[in-house]
This record gives sequence, C-alpha cells and structure tokens, in this order.
Amino acid sequence: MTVTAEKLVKKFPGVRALDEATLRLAPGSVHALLGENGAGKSTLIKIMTGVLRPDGGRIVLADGGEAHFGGPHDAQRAGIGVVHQERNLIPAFSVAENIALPAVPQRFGFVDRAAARALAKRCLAQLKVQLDVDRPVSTLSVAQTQLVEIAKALAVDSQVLLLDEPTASLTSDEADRLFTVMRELRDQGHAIVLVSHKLDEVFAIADTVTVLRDGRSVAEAQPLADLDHDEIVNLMVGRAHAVLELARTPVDRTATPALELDGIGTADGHEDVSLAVRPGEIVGLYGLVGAGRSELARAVLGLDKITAGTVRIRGEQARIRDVGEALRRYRIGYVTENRKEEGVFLTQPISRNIAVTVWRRLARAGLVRERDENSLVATYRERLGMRLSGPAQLAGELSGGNQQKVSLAKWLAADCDILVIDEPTVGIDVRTKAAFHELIVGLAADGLAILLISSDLPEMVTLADRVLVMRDHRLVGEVDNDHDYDRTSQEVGRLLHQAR
Amino acid sequence: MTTPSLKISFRGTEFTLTVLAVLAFVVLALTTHGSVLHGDTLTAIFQFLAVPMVIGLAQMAVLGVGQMNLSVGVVTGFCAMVTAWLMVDVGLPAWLALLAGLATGAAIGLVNGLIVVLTRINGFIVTLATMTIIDGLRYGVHGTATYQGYSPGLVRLGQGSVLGVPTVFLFAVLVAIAVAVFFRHVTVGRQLLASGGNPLAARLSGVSNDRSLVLAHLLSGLLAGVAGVIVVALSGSVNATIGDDLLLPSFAAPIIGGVALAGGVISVVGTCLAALIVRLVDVAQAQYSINPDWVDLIVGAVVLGAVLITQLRGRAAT
Amino acid sequence: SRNTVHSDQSALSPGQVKVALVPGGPHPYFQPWKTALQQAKTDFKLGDVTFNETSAWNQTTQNSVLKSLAAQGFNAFGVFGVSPDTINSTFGDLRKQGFHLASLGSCPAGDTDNADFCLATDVRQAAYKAAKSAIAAMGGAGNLVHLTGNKTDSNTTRRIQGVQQAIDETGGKVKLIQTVTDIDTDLQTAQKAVADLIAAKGAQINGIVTTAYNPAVASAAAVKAAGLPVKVVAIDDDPTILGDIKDGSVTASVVQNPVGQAYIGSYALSRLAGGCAMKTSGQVIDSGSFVVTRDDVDTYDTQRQQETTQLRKDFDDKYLNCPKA
Amino acid sequence: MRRRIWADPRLGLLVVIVVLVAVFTALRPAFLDVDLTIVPIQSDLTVFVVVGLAQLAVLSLGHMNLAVGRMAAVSAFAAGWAYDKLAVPLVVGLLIGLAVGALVGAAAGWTIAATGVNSFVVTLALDFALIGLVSLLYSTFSDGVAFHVAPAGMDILRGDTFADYCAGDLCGPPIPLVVPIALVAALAVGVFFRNSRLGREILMTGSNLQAARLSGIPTSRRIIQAHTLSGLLAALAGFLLAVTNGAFSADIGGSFLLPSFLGPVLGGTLLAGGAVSVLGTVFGAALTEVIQTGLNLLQFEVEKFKIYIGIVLLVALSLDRLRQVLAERRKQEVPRVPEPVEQKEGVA
Ligand SMILES: Nc1ncnc2c1ncn2[C@@H]1O[C@H](COP(=O)(O)OP(=O)(O)OP(=O)(O)O)[C@@H](O)[C@H]1O
Ligand SMILES: Nc1ncnc2c1ncn2[C@@H]1O[C@H](COP(=O)(O)OP(=O)(O)OP(=O)(O)O)[C@@H](O)[C@H]1O
Ligand SMILES: O[C@@H]1[C@H](O)[C@H](O)CO[C@H]1O
Ligand SMILES: [Mg+2]
Ligand SMILES: [Mg+2]
Repeated sequence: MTVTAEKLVKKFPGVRALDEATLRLAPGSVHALLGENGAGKSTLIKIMTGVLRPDGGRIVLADGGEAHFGGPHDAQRAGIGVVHQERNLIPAFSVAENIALPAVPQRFGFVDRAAARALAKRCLAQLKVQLDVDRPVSTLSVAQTQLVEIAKALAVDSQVLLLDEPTASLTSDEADRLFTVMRELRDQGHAIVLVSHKLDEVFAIADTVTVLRDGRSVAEAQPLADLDHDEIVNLMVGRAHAVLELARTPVDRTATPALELDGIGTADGHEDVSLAVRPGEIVGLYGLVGAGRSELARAVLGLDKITAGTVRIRGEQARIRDVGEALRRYRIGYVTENRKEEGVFLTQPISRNIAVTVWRRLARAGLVRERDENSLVATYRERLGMRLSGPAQLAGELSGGNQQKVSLAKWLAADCDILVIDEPTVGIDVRTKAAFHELIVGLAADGLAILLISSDLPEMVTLADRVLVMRDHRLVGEVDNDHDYDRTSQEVGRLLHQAR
Repeated sequence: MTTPSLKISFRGTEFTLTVLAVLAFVVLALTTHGSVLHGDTLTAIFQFLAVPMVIGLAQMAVLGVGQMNLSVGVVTGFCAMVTAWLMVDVGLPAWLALLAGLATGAAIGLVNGLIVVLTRINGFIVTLATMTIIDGLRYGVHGTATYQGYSPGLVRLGQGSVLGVPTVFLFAVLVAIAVAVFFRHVTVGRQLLASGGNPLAARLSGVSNDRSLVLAHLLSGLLAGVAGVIVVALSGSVNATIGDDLLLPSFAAPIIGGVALAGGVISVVGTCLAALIVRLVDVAQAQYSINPDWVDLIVGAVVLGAVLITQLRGRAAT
Repeated sequence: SRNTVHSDQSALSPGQVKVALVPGGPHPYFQPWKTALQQAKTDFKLGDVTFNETSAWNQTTQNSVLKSLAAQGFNAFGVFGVSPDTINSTFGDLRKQGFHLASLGSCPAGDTDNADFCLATDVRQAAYKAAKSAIAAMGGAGNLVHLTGNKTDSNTTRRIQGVQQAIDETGGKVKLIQTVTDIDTDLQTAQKAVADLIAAKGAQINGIVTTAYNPAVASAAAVKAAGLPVKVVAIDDDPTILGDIKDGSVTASVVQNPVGQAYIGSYALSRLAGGCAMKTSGQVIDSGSFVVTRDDVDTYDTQRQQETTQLRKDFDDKYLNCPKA
Repeated sequence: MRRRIWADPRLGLLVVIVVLVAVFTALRPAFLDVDLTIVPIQSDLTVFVVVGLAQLAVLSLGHMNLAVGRMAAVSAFAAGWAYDKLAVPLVVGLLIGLAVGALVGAAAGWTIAATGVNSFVVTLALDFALIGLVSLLYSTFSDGVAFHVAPAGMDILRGDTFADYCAGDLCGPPIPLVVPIALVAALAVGVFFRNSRLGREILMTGSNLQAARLSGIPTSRRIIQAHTLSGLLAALAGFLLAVTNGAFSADIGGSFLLPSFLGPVLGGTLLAGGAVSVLGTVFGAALTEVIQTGLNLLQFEVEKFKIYIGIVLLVALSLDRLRQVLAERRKQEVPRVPEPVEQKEGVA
C-alpha cells in the first residue's frame, strides 16, 4: 500500500514541529526517516497514526483518498501499525493481553483469552523471542517491553509499519532478529518506516530515506544507495559535519583517585569490584544489558546496599547514604539512564529541572530567585545546544534528546568533581552526540573524574581512557584504550565472551 | 484455558485478608464463647455486610479508571428513597420499583461520567458537585419522613434466607461475581482497566478512554443503586438519611482490598474481604460493648494495619 | 466590637415583627414547626415568617444562614443551635445587633443562655420519664439498653444522665447493660447497630429506651421482625412512631412539644419585639414532655395543647415584663 | 516572561466570582450589607482559606490529607486545654495548638514516607483514629465536649473589625481582625512553594519522586515536611474556627474535609501533585463562600438549596473549562511561552 504524507504542518507552542514535511511510502521497501533530535520525526509518525491532528497538509492513501484520522483506531483500521518511541503498555496486563489489545479477540463481548495467547505467541515467535505470555508486563525488563511493543505492532495485520527508534534498548542480537522480520515483511510487500539514530543499522537495512531538518523534509524518499554516511549527516545537520578529533589531555596516573572502589560487594550480587577513577580521567564501564553496571553506580550513590569493601573519595573512606549526600559532601553527580522516569521532571519547567541540584547554592535566606535559574538555563542552553522555547517550557514538551540534555545539565550546574554518566547518548542524534562527546571530554580536561557507563562501543572507544568490562556483576578485565577502534573493540569483545 | 488470575497466590492481598478475617472470626468466636457462631448473629453479620460490600465495589469500579466517586453514598440513599416512593406513593409493584431504583443509579452514574468526559473536570470534583445535588434530591422525595410498610413480600424476601444464608448477602455475592467477571473476561471491562492502567497506551491501542470513564461511572452508579435496593428490601424502612455514613467505608473496602488508587488494578475478592473485616469490628463493638470512641480508633488501626501487613508481605515477596 | 444596631430596639408593632425559625438541619422533629409557625403568623398578625432548615447540622452554615436571614430583614429568631457549645457566641452577636432571640428545642450548653430565653424540652427529664416507662413495662426489673445520638451534643450527655437516674432509683433491680451513642446519623447505621446488639445480647435485653429518632425507628422494626419480647420506648411522634405504638411494636414514646416551641416561641418573640423584656434574661423554660402509650395515642395531643396554652399564660404572667399599654 | 492573562485559571475564577456577586446583589441588595454579609463572609473565608491551604500543602506532593478536620480538632483540644487548665495567654495556646497539629501531621508524613503506604489510606485511618481520640480526650479532660474559655483578647479577635479602631475621624475598613492571619498564612505558603528551596523541592518530589531522589532531594524528609505543614495549617484553621465560634469543642473540623479540597481544586491545583496555586485557593474558597451566602439570601428550601449549590459549582467549573479551551485555541494561533501551569486531562 502506498501512503503519502503531504506537506504536513504541526505547530506546538513556540515551535513548528513540522513545516510542510512530506513522506512518501512505497510497498515492499524499508524507508528510513532520519533527522536530529527535535527534527519532527516522532511528530510525523504521530500524525500518520492518528495520535495528533495536523495543522496543515494531508495524508493520501493508496486509492488516492484522503485520510482523516480521528484517533489511533482509525489509522489502525486503515492498515497502519506503529511502534512509538516511548513504551506504551498496560503494566498490570499480561504480555498476551498487551499484544492483543489493539484488536482484542472476543466472543459475545467476552475476551477470548486462548485466541489472545495464541496471537501473542505467534507474534513473539516471529521475532524469535522466548517469553511467557502470561507474565504481567510490569515484571519485564526494558528490552523485553520493547520486544513486546514490537510484537504488538505485528499483531495488527498492517500494510504499513512505522517503527520509531525500535532498537534503542535492544541488544544487537535482538535488533538483528527484528531486522530479519522487517526484511520478511518488506518482501511480502509491506511498507516499513524506520526511525533511528544508529546510521549503521540504517545502511544495513533501509532502501530509501527521508531526512527531516527543522520540520522540513530536506531529502524525500531518496534511494539510500545514492548517499553515503557523510552526505546523510550533512543533510541532517544542514552544513558540512566535521568529525572532530577530540584532543585528550594526558591523565596523571599517580594522582590520588577521586573515586576508588575496593573489593565492593552489593546486595544486588556484585562481588569484589575494584576500580579507580582519577581527576581528569574517563573510565568506561562496558558490558551487556543486565551486566550490573547501573546497579553498581546506584550502590555507590547509596541507592542500593553495599555489603562488602570500601569506597574512597579523594583518598578518604566514604559512606554515602543518598544522592544528596553524594552531591553535597562528596561532589558526585549521577546522570541516570532512564531520563523519563529518573532523569527529568516532565511536568516542571526546564529552569527548575536544571536548578534542582543547586537551589541550596542559589538560595538567599532559603529563597530562590527565578532570575538566577533563568541565567543557568541560558548558560546550558548555549553550552549544550538545547532547543527550547524558554526556561518556563515544561520538560515534557521537549524532544527526547533535549530531555537528555536537561538531565545532564543539572549535574553540570551542580559543579561536581566526580560524574557517573549512564548511557548518555541513547536516542541522541549524531550532531548532539558529538557535542555530548566533546562536552564529556571537556569536563575531563577541566579535571573531573568521570565513570562512563555505555553500551555503545564506538562511544566507549571515542571517550574512555580505560575500558573496564563487567559481566555478571563482576569486573572481568580492563582495556587500555588507544582510541583505535578495531583493536580496542576486539579486546573488549574477547573479555566479554571469554570462557570463565 | 488457563487463566493466570485464577491461580491462588499465597502472597497476594486476598490471601492476607483471608487470613486476617478468619483470625478475627476465630478470636471473636473464642472470646464470646461462640456467640458469633450463633445463627442469629451470623445472619446479622452477613445481612449488614451486603451494603458495605456492594458500595465498596461501586467505589472500586471508578478507582479502576483512576477516578473517585464521592456521590456513592447519597446515590444509594436517593435510589432507596425513589424505590420506596414508587411503591408507596405511586403504587408500582415492587419488582418494577426495584428496576426503577437500579435505573436511577445507573442514570446518575451515566451523568457523572458524561460530565467528567465532556468538561474534563476531575471526577473527584464532579462527583463532589453531584453529591451535593443528589443530597438535596434525596430530601426532595419525602422530606425528612420515613417510608415504611411497603411491599411486605419484598421485605420478607430481603430479610429471609436461603439454606441459612441471608438472601441480601447471596444477592451481593452474585453481584460481586458479576463484577468480577465483567472486569476479568468482558472486553469492555478489560478496556476499562487498560484505560486506568495507562491511558495513553490504551488510547494508542484504539481504546476510547472517554468510553471507559463513562462506563466506569455508570457501573459505579448502578452498583450504588443496587446498594439502595438492598437497603429497601432488608430494612423495611427508609428515609433521606440513608447513605450518610457510606462514603468513607466505600473507600476503605477497596483500598484495604488492594485496589490501586492510580487505576488499572482492582480486586473484587479483596474488596469484599475488607468489607467483612470492617464489619467484624462493628460486631466486636456490640459483642464486647465497646465505647464507640474506641471503635473508631480500632477501625483506624485495622485499616492501617491491614494495609501495612499487605505492603510488607508484598515487599518481602519481591 | 461591632455595635451597629440593625433592628430598631424601640417597640415594634406585630406587623413589623418578622420571625425566622432555624432548626439545626432537616429532621422530622422540626416538621411541626412549619405549621405552628404559620398558625402563629395568623394568630399574632406577624409581618412575615420563615422556616429555614438548610443548616445541615453544621454550625458555621447555621451562623451564615442566620446572618443572611437578618440581612433579609428578619428581626426575631427561634434557633435550634447545631452546636450547643458554641451557639451562645452566635446569640451574643445577634443580640448585640438588636435582634430578638429564642433558643428553641435545645438550650446552649453550660449555665448561661445569651438568647432572650430558651424554650425546650428538659431533655434530662424526658429521658428520665422514658426510662421510667420502659422500666415499668419491663416489670420493674431486668436489663435495659439506651440508644441515643451524637455524643458531642450536650443534650446527649443530659439524656444519659436522665436514664441513669431512673436506673439508680430501681436500687439495682434494673441494669443498664449498654449505652450506644452516635447512631442517629443515618437510618442504616442505626439498623445495623440494633441488629448487632440484638444478635449479641438479644436474650438478655428486656427493654430498649431510645432518645433519638433513627434508633427509635430501627429498634421498633428490629424487635418486631425478631419477635422478641423486648419493650421499646421511642421518642417523638413522627407518624412512623405513632404507627409503631398502635401496632404494639413500641410500648411508649416520649413526645416533646415542638408545636408549642414554635408557636409560643414566636409569640414570645413578638412580645419582646413589641417592647416587653424577659424578667430574667436567658430564662430556661421547659416546653413539656409526655409519655404516650397505646391507650392515649389518639388523645395525647389534647394534653399537649392544654400545656401549650398554659405556657403562653406563663409567659404573660411570669416571664415577661411588659410596659403598660 | 510574557503571560497571557486569559490562560490563567485564576482569572476565570475571578470573573465567575464577580458575575455571581453582581447577580446576587441584583437579586438581593442585602448581599452588600456590611455587618450581616460582608463581615461574616470574611470571617468564614478566613477559616476556609486556611483549611484549603492545609490540603494544598500535601496536594503539592500529589498526596491527600483526609484527616485535616481531625488534626484541627486535636489541636483545638490542646489549645483549649492549655487555656482551661494552664490559663496560658492567647498566643501561647495558639502556639501549643500549632505544635500539636504539626506533630500529628509529621506523624502522618512519617508513616507515609517510612511505609510507602498511600497517603489517602494513612490519613483515612488516622482520621478514624483521631475521631475516637478527640472524643475520649474531651470526655476525660473537659466537662464533656468543649472548653468554654475566653483568654484575654479572644473576644476582640472574634468580634472586632478594623472599623472599630479609629484615629480621630478616620476608622479602618470593615475587615475582621482575623483576616490578616489568613492573609499572612496564604502569603507565607505562597512564598514557600514559589521561592523557597524547601517548597520547591517538595513540588519536585510531588512531580517525580524517583527523579527527585536521584537529584539529591531527601524525599522522605520533604514528604514529612509537607505533611507537617498541612497539620500546622489545619491547626491554625481549627484555632480560627474555635475563635469565631467562641469555644474549643469536639466538633471543630467536622466539616473541613470537602471545603479543604474545594478551594485548591477550584483554584487550579491538581490532585496529581507538582504544582499548587495559592491565589487560586483563595479565589476557590471565595467562590464557594459567595455561592453559599448568595443562595442563603435567596432562601431556598433545604433540598433546592443543595441542588442549586451543586449546579452552580458545576456551571462555574464548566465555564472555567470553557475559558481554558479558548485559551488553548489562542495558544495555537500565537506562539507563546507555555505556562508552567499544568493541565492534565482525561483519565486522572
Ligand atoms: N506535545 C508537545 N508539546 C510541545 N512541543 C512538542 C510536543 N511534542 C513535540 N514537541 C516539539 O516538537 C519538535 C519535534 O519533536 P519530535 O518529538 O517530533 O522530534 P524527533 O525528531 O522525534 O526527536 P528525537 O530524535 O529526539 O526523538 C521538538 O521541538 C519538540 O520539542
Ligand atoms: N534479560 C533480562 N531479563 C530480566 N531482567 C533483566 C534482563 N536484563 C536486565 N534485566 C534487569 O534490568 C536491569 C538492568 O540491569 P543493570 O542496570 O544492572 O545492567 P546494566 O549493565 O546497567 O545494563 P544497561 O545497559 O541496561 O544499563 C536490572 O535490574 C536487571 O535485573
Ligand atoms: O430534642 C431534639 C429532638 O428530639 C430531635 O431528635 C432533634 O434533636 C434532639 O435534640
Ligand atoms: Mg522522536
Ligand atoms: Mg544500566
């Protein structure tokens, strides 16, 4: 089925999220939809699936008829399936029921549970995912919910399938299985849209590409074969994108470590974890999803229980009870991995989101002046290139990438000596990602000690001075990073998969 | 077909509450030398359990979509008055009056739901306003006077028992089963819980949250109507004060019973068991001649204690 | 403090007197006030009268109802104070502003009354009579239960005292096995409490004395349904209660005199507005209470009327000090 | 920062209030009677504004305090007891009452923070427990149900307005002496939530508990503090009511619960937490008071009175919604800075 979104316009307070953007989909192809954070990709997808109503433009279906979607249901009936960027499942419902929700199999008004379970099993099998379909979704891991979400999109028999960053929290294995399914569907004549910031996977699977910039389509349904990596990036960014060489200041390895873990064990199962991060150093902590990296960070910050070993901060033994103490007494900041749940306050203005860590400093006689907060926002808006309409804008109105920047900004504002940064660039576009990298390196150059948790190996290689590899809650080795991708990645891979 | 929710969980709220209820019963039986096991006492316990049970379910229905219904109590009273009025002053046969009483409750619930959806005003506030209105209407039916002496057949039925079980309690149990089936197996019931669990996700899956809201309020009103007709049949006399003391218990039962205030999670069995536990406190008061001041203290402690225990057990389980 | 005098304190002609009767809230007890008030209007040629029961048993609401009525031009008030403990302040305010006030049906707690007078049942006395007749019906011995209303109401305290006095006088032959308070809020609560009570102690109970409306209705019905030989003494003469007396499910009812309170209260208020003054400001006057049984259920009202006539006489002769015309 | 005035929910309230005052005055000129309407309205409003603030203090967290009334009752008991038995001066009794209220609030907050049990449940249970306790306390320590005491200054506070104080020919406005107490409370609570670190951290905790914890906010402490503030304000409301009533009695606070929600929620404070509107609460309480007084003047029978009050409330709220919808339309036309004021729709 061909679907064309023609000259869509969508206005939000302060921004034109879409400014006559056009997307032409042809059956039997995988179509990449690319653009920087805030370019309007998700907005476009939401309009095409009836979630948002456009302020201009139209959606034309195969038969030439114009579609008027009153809600998601209408789009679904028109044969358009979708996986949204954010997870949208009912926590208390089982996997089967969630997958079947858009088209509940029923008999005389009663839910046909057997049919629902069969449907769910079929969709999961398609993705080669082993999952108990009776489990409540609330007990699943992030990756598993992502997979359920994809299975749910497959459950509706749709001719057009829109996937908004479906691989953001998947392992490469899981992503590969998804790509296999996408190819099968393409070969059956479906039209598939893939939104992704991972250009490698885009080149691996997509046939054509549309690039959005500031809500406008700067490339419309071009064959991907005609373009190379740099050309795509230049289209997205709107100028020649120079891959910057990050100049690193050498680290004084004899200095007292800013953060030192010695034989740490935790209630979560970590055993004998020892590491040291010196001022000016970026230590990478790499591992597969579930290896226990975030949990280790949480334990160090007093959020989980440490059962063995010692933590030393600047050489002094430390007992950190909560994040507040970590911040104020030890000057440690923690940039969390789940921005929506833990990183930002969606219903609060950006100014408060950033100033929350420094109110103590800003307050005069216990009172905070808005002016001081706003100047903080101005500083970090500039420094991180945040797209926002003003300091009073609600964080929930920002695009995912910009939310991530807000989440980082609050720790930069807090002026820490030690930063633990967890998955800083998930869902972040190339340019912003580069800016983030520059920033992190700059922070290290300023003397901060940084513990970087990332599942993005190229990112690790770009940033880390040393890469520690964690497996099953233990450190299994260390790689001195000479920023040679091939060598470092091989080393890391060896550690990750070596027999114990 | 195996339904996971039918598996008995030894960690869940329902189990804790069952243990609590049985324990309370045993203690009562032992300390009153078996007095609570006496037929009359059992009858009294279960006869007056019917209304708290149903009214708890009425509140639970809206909690399911994350709303509250402050009008449940007065709607119960109003429906009781309407039913009695239809029999006494209009002369309708009992069965027709009962149906009209139920329809009245459903209609009020429907209006509540429609107002919530059309105005987007929080249901708490909408039902606060309709509570005030229905409170007035309740006195409009028969002023402050009491209706009595309507349909002796109905009252005989309401006060009677089947195989030793009070009919009103049996009726309440049937209603509870119907509500459980609705929320567990009926498509719109599931959709209602989907809206409560994650409105955005429900909307993106093509579920109409508006319909869920209206439906939940309608069901809540209908159940309040059910409570109203139970009162009419059970007590043989009704006046405009009926329902005044139902609002807080309507919340206590589902909340102790493990229903999430945020929506999406309900428990029919938990709600009914919680109503039973609160009822046992009343019974204890009469049995031990406790000063009513202490009863309130005890109810407070029981509410908090029951929830705490469930919470702690839940935490220990994970 | 505020001294603005709103009501002209010089003598008013009856046509200038506007009487408002304000009960604590909607309750069957107050329904006779409506007709009695209309009767008073005609008989005493009052300028205007109104009956306003919107207070909803809430003192703050009642205060604002009273002030609203005053702003409307009503200048004499008969009030059943929601909260006997705080109503005196309200009375004081209105008195200062020159209005005439009667506390009707219930006197303020404590020994002072800031209203011109209180015309009410001596509730302690009435409860005493009720308990006495229950004891008599029980044959002078056995176990008695007392069911009553809101514990934070000082009338309830007085009623408990009255019942206790009657019990004490039996020298131990009658035992008060339980006093249940706070069950007048609504009928179902009363029904539930009575059912539990009968289930727990039905066999031991020989008599129930009720000094509040909903418990009375509930006890009569429960005793009738259970077929127990328990003697029930009720309160007031709402048609439901009278019906219960006639069919024997209620042994007796202690009837108060709401008609007299409203009628004579309005009369006295009009006299006060006409230039009379109370000899003793804040005087408490018993409006009378009568034990009604099956025998005199059709005739008791005659006695009440007589007593009411007597009340009016007493006002003229004993309580009021009027300028000679 | 540019603000569009019609997008402000408080404006809608103000318009509704003005319209209602005009309508009521046209129907009943006595609505403007200074001594019998204007002054009593202000006294009542004083109490209900503070009651609303007590609820608002925990709505900031997305919590509820179902025990506001009973917290007021125990505090009033403590104050009454101090006046009666210790013969303390007015201010000391007030401070004792406030301390007791704060303590009970803190206990509620602590229970919620420590156990993670929903505030609705904890305060519901507390309410039951306190009903019993207050009754027991009065029957043990007083002659039944009240302390009839009048420490020096109480009558003045109760009865006087600024109009009673004159310098030569110039007298103050007809504003009761208690009004400034509520104003100060409202101002303090407003500054607390808008400008103070503590207040803002409470709001952040209400907005996203997890994120707040991970931003270094001691969330348990903030929860306890918000409930303490709630108890403190409930105590103040109880004291003010006792003063207006003239006695410290067991039934104080008995009718606080619904008004405590009406003020803030009419004023635009969400039940979801993270945002509060103090000015809105004042307007919300004022609207309720105006409706009540206006309908009183119109003298309906009891059933009609209730019906009308409910209908006027619904209509007022719906008009406010209409204003919001209009404001949102305009917002679409003109790019503007969005309000930090929240509008959560649909399933709440
Ligand atoms: N509900 C909303 N209210 C206000 N502004 C919004 C809303 N949703 C999106 N926007 C704005 O519209 C623009 C486009 O956002 P959109 O989410 O479509 O970006 P995106 O291309 O998907 O970015 P990302 O790669 O970060 O997911 C952004 O500037 C964003 O701030
Ligand atoms: N396959 C899985 N099944 C169930 N739970 C999982 C799975 N993988 C991870 N989890 C859970 O998800 C959480 C993520 O693990 P953790 O944060 O310790 O890992 P990580 O190394 O930081 O990985 P990530 O890259 O996701 O941050 C843990 O609570 C873990 O128990
Ligand atoms: O004396 C009165 C009546 O009997 C009625 O019960 C109302 O309240 C009581 O105090
Ligand atoms: Mg997006
Ligand atoms: Mg992690």
